[in-house]
Amino acid sequence: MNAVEIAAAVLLCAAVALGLVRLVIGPTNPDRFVSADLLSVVTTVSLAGLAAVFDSPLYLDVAMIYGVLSFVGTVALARVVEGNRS
Amino acid sequence: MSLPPLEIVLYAGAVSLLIIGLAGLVMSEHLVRLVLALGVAEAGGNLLLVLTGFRQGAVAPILLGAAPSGPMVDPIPQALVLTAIVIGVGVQALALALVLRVRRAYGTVHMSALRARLVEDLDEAAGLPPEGSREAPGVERPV
Amino acid sequence: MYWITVLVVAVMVLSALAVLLLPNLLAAVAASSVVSLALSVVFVIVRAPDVAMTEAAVGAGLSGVILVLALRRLGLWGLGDDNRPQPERFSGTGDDA
Amino acid sequence: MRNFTSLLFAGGLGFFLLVLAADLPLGAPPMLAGQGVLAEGAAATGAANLVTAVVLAYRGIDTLGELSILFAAAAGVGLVLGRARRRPDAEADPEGGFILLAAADLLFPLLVIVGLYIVLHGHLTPGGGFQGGVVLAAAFFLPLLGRPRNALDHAVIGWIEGLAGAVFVGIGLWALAARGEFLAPLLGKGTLGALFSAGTLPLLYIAVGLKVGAEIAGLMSTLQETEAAGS
Repeated sequence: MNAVEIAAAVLLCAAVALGLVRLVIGPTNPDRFVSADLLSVVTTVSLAGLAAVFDSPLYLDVAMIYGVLSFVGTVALARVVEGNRS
Repeated sequence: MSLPPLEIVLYAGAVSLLIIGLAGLVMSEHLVRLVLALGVAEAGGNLLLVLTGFRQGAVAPILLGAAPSGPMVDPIPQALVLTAIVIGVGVQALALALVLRVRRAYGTVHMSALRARLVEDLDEAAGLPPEGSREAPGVERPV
Repeated sequence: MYWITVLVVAVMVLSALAVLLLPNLLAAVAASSVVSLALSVVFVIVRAPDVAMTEAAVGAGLSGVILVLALRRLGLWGLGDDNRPQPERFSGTGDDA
Repeated sequence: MRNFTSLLFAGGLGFFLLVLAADLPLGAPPMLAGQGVLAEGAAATGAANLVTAVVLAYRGIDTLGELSILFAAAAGVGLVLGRARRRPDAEADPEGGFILLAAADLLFPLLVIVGLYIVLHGHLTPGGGFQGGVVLAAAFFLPLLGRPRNALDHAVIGWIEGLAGAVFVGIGLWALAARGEFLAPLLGKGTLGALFSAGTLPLLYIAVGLKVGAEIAGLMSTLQETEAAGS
């Protein structure tokens, strides 16, 4: 790993830590869902970063699937919260 | 202080997932949380299986170009886990459907209330007077 | 690479604990999706891209959707901190929620 | 008390597993079967993705069994929940907002393309029928989240599912007739890494993808429809 990758890893770790704090202490449910969504975006980026670290394009497919499907999961959660409120 | 090798870290993570899941299976009070705990335990088991084929410095078992560059990890546990994950979703969906059905039949999804109701039903089926289970709910009744 | 692995495993185990300990069931579902997301990164680290992709598809999209639909149908919203009692449609229970 | 014994049980099991870890050959070379697959799998099946080679060529009949388990689970969900009983006076969910509707319309073709790519390249890159099937199911389920009044046609889903299963078994029987083994690889191997290679494996994976996608879409649709009717 070179310096750029290490810097990216440190930043991503910080993002994960902050998201995890919000997931656990989040006072309301929407806070937790937003933090889960944030964590899935961070995961997508870190999967792409792992593909760069491993120097192999194979892992990019995983990041693509994650990025596309996390939207569906988040939308389902959001719809449920919305339906609960109305 | 020497750090544990990478395999031990991963193995410890898998084992702790398995333990957390099993503890949740035994201790959870709500049926949906039981299903969640089952998923966690299943994730630990899957990771454990994949770890048996892992070794450091190996590449993924997918050929890019002609010759593989260096050693590869074992593809057979990966193939096993691939099917196990998909089956896990089916099991989870079926378990949730059963939880919904239990809710429809008994009106509750809490373990203790459900257990009391089941004991009452068993008593009624066995022709025992229902007072016993109400007065001493903790006592095991002969089934 | 070593410390990244340690961090991802730690996130995975912590959110698995959160699945069991969070009082709110919807929050537990969110935590379980975080478990499977960290697990997918771990699968990439152990060089299993196929399994990682399956776990990503299942954990990100499918499992959460199924759990949330079932929870919505159960109607057991509160279950803990922000509890709001639901009208009980079943007779003779009273022990619920 | 019960929690205490449970924790004791869990802790004991954890200790047992950790002790077991001390003797595990972690990081050792693969088992003999794995070594064999790594050495000869690509030449024997023509698939660049050795996991696909194991799933469809070496353990094809296991995959068939797994498909039947998934079918049983989906059928069990339908059976346990009963048919969708949408009362005419039932108050349906409101439609999604503009963002959800627009995103669903925009993402639908993208999801279908990604799913088909994952299914079709299952023998070359990571992915395959299971993952692609899940993506396809999500593609067809996403519009339902935005417009809850619409519903998937369960008859069409059943036809797709049955047809895909029949294709899978049919390819297996064809191999039985031609080569004397159920689900033996057929057709030319092609060049390693080309899209049209690996004989019947891509066809099998397309069947798996359609079947898994139809089953999971039907499953989610069942859960959502009956939910709208109230429990």
